[in-house]
Amino acid sequence: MNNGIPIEYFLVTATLMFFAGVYGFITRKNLITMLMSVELMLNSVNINFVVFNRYLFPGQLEGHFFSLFVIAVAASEAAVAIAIIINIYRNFQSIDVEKTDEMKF
Amino acid sequence: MDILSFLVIIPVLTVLGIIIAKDPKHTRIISAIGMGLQLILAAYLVFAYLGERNAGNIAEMLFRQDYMWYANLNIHYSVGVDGISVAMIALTAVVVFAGIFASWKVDFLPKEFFISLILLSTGVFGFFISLDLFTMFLFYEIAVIPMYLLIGIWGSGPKEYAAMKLTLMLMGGSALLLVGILGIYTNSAPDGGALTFNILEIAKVHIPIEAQRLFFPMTFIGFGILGALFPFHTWSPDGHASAPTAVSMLHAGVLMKLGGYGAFRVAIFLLPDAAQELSWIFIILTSISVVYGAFGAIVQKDLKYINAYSSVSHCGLVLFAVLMMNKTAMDGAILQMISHGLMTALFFALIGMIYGRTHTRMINEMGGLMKVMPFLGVAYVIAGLASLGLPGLSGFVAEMTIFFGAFQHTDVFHRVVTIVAVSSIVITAVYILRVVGALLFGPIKNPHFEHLEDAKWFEKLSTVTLILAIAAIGIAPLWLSNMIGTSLQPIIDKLSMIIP
Amino acid sequence: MNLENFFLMRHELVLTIITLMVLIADLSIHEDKKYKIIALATTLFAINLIIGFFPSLTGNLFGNMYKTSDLQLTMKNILNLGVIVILLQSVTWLKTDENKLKISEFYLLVFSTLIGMQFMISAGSFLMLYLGLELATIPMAALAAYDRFRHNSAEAGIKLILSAAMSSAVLILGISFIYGTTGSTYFDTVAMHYSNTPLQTLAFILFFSGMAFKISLVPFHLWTADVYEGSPVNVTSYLSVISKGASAFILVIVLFTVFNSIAMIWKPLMYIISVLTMTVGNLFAIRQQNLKRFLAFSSIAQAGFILLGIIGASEIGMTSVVYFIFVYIFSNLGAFGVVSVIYYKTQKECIDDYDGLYHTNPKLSLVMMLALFSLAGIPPVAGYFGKFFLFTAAASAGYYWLVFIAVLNATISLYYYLLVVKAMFINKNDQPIAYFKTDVPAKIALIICVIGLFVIGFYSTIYQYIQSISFGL
Amino acid sequence: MTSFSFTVLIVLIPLFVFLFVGLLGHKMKPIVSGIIGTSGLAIAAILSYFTAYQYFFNTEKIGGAYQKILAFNTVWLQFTDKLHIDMGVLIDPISVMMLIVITTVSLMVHIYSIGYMKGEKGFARFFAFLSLFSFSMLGLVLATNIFQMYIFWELVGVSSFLLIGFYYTKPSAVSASKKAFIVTRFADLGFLIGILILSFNTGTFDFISLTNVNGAAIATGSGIAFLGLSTMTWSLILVFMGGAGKSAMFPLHIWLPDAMEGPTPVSALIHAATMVVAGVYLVARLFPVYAISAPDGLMVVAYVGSFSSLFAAVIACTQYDIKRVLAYSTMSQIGYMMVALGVSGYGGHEGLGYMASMFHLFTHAMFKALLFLGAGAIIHSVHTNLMTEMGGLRKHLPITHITFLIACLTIAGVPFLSAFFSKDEILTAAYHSNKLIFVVQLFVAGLTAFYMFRLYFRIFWNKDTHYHHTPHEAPLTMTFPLIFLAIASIFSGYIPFSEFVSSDSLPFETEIEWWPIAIPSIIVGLLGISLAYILYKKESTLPHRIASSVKFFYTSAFNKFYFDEIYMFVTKKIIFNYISRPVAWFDRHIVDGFMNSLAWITNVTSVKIKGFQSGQLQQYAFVFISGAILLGILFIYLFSI
Repeated sequence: MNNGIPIEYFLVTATLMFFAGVYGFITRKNLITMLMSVELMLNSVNINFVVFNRYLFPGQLEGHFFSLFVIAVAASEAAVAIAIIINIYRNFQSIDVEKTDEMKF
Repeated sequence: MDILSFLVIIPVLTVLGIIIAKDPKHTRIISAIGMGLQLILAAYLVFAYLGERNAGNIAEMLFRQDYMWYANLNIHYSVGVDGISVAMIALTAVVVFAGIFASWKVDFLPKEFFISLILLSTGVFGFFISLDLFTMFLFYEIAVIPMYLLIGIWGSGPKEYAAMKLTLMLMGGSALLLVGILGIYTNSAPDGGALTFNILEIAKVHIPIEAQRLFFPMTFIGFGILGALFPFHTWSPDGHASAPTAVSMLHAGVLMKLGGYGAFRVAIFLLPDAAQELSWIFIILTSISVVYGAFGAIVQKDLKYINAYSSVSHCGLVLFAVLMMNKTAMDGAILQMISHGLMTALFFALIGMIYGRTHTRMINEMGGLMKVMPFLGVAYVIAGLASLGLPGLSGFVAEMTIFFGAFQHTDVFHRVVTIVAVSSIVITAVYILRVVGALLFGPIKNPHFEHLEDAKWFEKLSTVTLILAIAAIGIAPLWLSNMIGTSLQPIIDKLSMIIP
Repeated sequence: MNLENFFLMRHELVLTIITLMVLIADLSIHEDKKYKIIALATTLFAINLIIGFFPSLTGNLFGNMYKTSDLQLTMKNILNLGVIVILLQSVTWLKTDENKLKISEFYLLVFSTLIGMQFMISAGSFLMLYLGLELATIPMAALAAYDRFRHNSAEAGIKLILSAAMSSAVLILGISFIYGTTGSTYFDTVAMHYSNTPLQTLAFILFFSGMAFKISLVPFHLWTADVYEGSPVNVTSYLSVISKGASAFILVIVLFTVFNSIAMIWKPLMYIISVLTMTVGNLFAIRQQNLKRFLAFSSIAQAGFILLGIIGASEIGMTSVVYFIFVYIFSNLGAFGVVSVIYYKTQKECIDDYDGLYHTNPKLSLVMMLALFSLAGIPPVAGYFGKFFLFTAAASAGYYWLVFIAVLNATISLYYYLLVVKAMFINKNDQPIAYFKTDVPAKIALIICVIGLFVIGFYSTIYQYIQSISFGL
Repeated sequence: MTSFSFTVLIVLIPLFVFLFVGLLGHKMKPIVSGIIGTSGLAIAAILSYFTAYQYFFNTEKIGGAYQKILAFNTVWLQFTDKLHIDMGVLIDPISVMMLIVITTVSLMVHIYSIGYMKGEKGFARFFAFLSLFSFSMLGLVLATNIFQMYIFWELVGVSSFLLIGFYYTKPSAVSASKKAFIVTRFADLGFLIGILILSFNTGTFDFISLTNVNGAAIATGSGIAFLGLSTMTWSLILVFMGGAGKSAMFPLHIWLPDAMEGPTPVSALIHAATMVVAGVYLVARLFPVYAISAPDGLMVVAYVGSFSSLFAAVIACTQYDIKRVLAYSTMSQIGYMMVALGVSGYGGHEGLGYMASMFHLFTHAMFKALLFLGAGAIIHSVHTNLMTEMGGLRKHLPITHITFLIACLTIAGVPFLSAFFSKDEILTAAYHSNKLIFVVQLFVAGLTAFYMFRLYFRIFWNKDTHYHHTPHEAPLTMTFPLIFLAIASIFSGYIPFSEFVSSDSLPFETEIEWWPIAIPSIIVGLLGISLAYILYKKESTLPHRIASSVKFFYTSAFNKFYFDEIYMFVTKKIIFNYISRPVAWFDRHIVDGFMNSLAWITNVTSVKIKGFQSGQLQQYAFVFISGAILLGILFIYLFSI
């Protein structure tokens, strides 16, 4: 049932995605973009789960379920995050992450 | 009935009484009554103890009480006393009693003052009756902490700095101590069986030498810091200088003794091999602090600093004697603890009283006080003479016992350090006479001092209590030294067992 | 499976029901009567607390996805205790005008996070763990941002949600590798197949970082201070006590049950992390002026101490951890309680503002002092026992030098706790915080804390009960 | 064998008097306390006379030797099972002899003081201190063991300290008392260490077993040698150091002249008759040990004594303060006693020196007390210590004059007065063992005669100074002691001393060797007197010219050979500035500084690292990720297979 694409390809892609996400999270100044980067990371993990399930443990569904849950959680996370970002915008008149450093040291 | 636990219960009850007390007057009276009871109880304990011994009870510890507390860690509330603890308890009771009266006129937050003071004494009493390292350490910390507030709130001079320094250094000491105790605990059953905190049971087993090598220094230094061991003594001058009278009395008189007491009850008694092996290092340190403290005291100008340094010297002598590890010297160590406790308490009480009148502690600003306040003057002279070891007062007995005990060692090293330590008696004489001369004798320097009034009744009470105790020990030391000596036997046996 | 099996998850069920009831009540109650919800919710939760103490059977649900044992039950009860105290403390705050429309949100959010934690605690698989974790985290962000019109609050919210999201990404990355290498997310199955192959080590480290984030261990702690400072006081106390406690607990469980086969990896890890955490936490705490921030760092340092118990890896170790958390809840809540009371009366939360507090509000100062002493581990309050047992655990595993470092850190921490005591008792102040009467609920909360501080220490049965239900490696 | 347990009272009565007067003195009328003190002492005196009578005449001797009787003994403090301090009363010839000396002189001084101290404030205190001193001194001489002796030794030191500093508002008095105490304390350090070594080697403190000639203690004479001397010798030399301190032997003598700041009766009692001879008594006590197991030690004693006597005599010739002159003469006379002990051997006629020194101690106590009390009477009437402000007093103070003259003649060694005999014995002993010392002592005898009569003439003859209020004879309370002591110092020489006191307590015969001992000494004495007569009988400038002719020598002698300065230098400069100050500084800045620096470092680091908490979310994330990755790499590297 293997359609020829070796597992490594998926894993490499996932890893690239993950670190792309990390990179974005660390460098982009826009809070929304940062949120998107997090989504990227989460999705890369989803790929991991699905691929592991599909390739290594075809007999079961745990990986698939896990990825479903992750997607759901990610959605709710996004909802709350965006709400807060709006709140940030109200307070700071900007959604630049570097503006939000009133508390430090 | 459990007489020992009363030593802890009474102070606690006193504290509760003070909390519900209405005005300062009641506060004072309640604390006086409470500590008076404590004193009576302590006296009773002494006689009860001697009675038991004469009745031929040769148990190592008397009046044992043992309640399981934390079963799974084998922590007990376990109390019991031998002659040494009895002596220390008596000392504490006397000093605290005197301290209450010395601080009779505390007007700023008196309630809190007496509460903290008595809490402190609670810790001390608990420490002396504990046979379980856990409770011992518990009481130890209880005794140390109120010191911070006492100095910080009621102190004088750079009190915040002094209080913080004192607390942190002592806590640093207890850090070492805690590790030491845990080390002893975890090695308390080398050949299987339940680990225990109980001193007597640990004393039965033989802790592996490697462990001892690690934990003896920790434990000894941990207690040594409290006992003002060079070079960890620097909390003591600042602390004493800033502390209010009663606190200096308790601290120098009693709290520093926890160091000496613990040093041999825990460090040497439980870790004898390492003690034998490493004692030389600490003997050097202590003999340094004996001479060093005395020299340091010569040039001080502040009365309290002078005393603090002399305390360093005298307490150094205590640890020195403890490390000599033979019966006579240790006997002397205990005697020295008691005598130093009494006389330094007397000193600080007098300094407090004098300061309360002259509002200065600088000896070069005073003079001729003997004329205006003869009672305090005479008392001060007596304290001084006790401190420089005049026969007939307690200091002499203690020091002589130490010297002769230390000299029983036949090797050159011990002999030499002994002679070094002996030489301190001259230096002591120098600074004591310097103070007495500058403070009491000569013409009155400051016209304002012309009409200061002499001691009040409560001051006299506090002073006389201490003087009587000092003289009593000085004149008839035999019963005390025997009481201590017999109780030292187990320790000596344990030490002699492992002498290579 | 039949229905009464569901009673195994009694805590969660009851809590869910309560949450729904509050929700309905919120819908049904008229706007200017909202404050009634306070009474309602608190009462309901009190009931829940009591129910929690009823004896209950233990076992597994959903094919070991959900496990519960006496240990888990105890932990849940401990958390409930903490939460009720927090609810009592937050009454004053909720009564203020700007909150009068969103009172019920507070309860909804708190309860839902609590549900999350309770699921997390009794998780039997990484999936459940992850879900519980998220459920405990996401509403928390909303709580942190609760004060809509305070910059800090919003900032706290965003910092929390984003870093939490990222950390959980790392966490599940770890989980995905765990799954990939063992073929399961169930604890017991994973435990069977786990060893220290490179990938599994990496997976473990990633997973651990995710958890460490929640417990705010160095170097994953940086969000803590800002979020604690920004959030409303009671939320901060909730964050610092309940969620931290829950995460620490599950970490112990996971380490002892799932990763027991790679103890030789996580023990040195704990060693390093705990030394880092204690030291860094203390060093930062020394300089703080804002009490919330101050307590934030102190709680970081405390987390370092918790690891000492974990590294003990014995029955005593786990016992000490749970016990310490229990003690820590009361100590910290005592401190935070005083802070919140004073903050909502006078809007002051700096140490300097506390100068001479004792002369105007002696009782509050005493509570504060006891709480701080307990945090510092000074007898006779319970904190001393908690620390001592943690040290005992580490020492009996032979980590003497770790203990030594820890005790030194305790000394440093004593220093800054004493700074607060000094401010309250010693420092002079020409206009100290004026005397005021504390509201009854807050008062009750503080009294509970103080009682707790004394009872837990001297009443050894608690400790022994915990030991009877806990286990070692 | 009669029981001597009552002798305990001799010691205890003064103690009780001290406590009574000391605690209640300020309540009662001054004179009352005076009378209490005096009568107390009187009883003690009577008891000690009775003791002497009992001991010498009613106690049978064993083998003709006086026995050492342990009248009373109890353990006071137990060191080891071997070493224990006892408190007790030891009766033997010398202790009885000392009892008589002390109680007699002390009684005289008490009586004298009632008159002398009249109207002084602190009258009661004075008598309290006197009783304290008597108590300590009696305890000292009756000590059964060397440690009890040390204990009372210290007590004596303190009471002397208190009495010297009696006028405590006078700075000079205070510093003098301080000096006296510290110097003797320093000496006692030697004493103590001596005891440490001695007791460790012999395993006992007890005099009886220590001095038992064929006992174990003396047998342990040769210990490990150090600098060529046996430990026994060292310990004895150290013990002697203590004695030298109390007895103001060179170089520990400097406190004695200053001690004259005390009231004159005190000088008479403590610094002439009793306390200062404690050193001699100590050596005498341990004499068998010295003589048999440490002759080198005895040598040291002899030379120190001899040099001190010469040294002091020279200085005495140049002083103007009459009390200081007497002080130096005391030092010199004690030097004689030390010499006597030093040159003596043990047993039979060898022990002549021993007997002689005790003899001289006895006579010296009498006439020196007399001299001081006389001086006191003079000062009392003319209110000055300086002989330059005196002169022609013989008209005003007849009794004082006569008694003083007698005393001077006695000390000058004029035949058939007491000191003639005792000094003669000493010289004999010296002559037979060490010629050099003999010559020195002979010369000193001359000097003594000279400076004493210089004193005498300057006071009673010389120029007729007129005093702003004419001096008048002292009251009876003061003159009676003078007369009594005068008689004593005339006749005490006729006691057959060798019958009673001897090194091995076996009586032996002594006769005066007219040639080459007595005649020369008489001649030298007369020379001294006549020289003084020439120079000082009439007011003349001759002394000045002589003085200026030997200017350097004179000034240095006048300045006591600059010894005080040297001591000041050592104490003030060396100890105070070069030890104590550095120590204090070190303590504050190095030791304490280190402790503080720890706190400082902590704070600094906490400031330095605050940048990590930058408030930048992304930096947090970066730290997080890198932390995770680093840990991952580290642990994979370390622990993975």
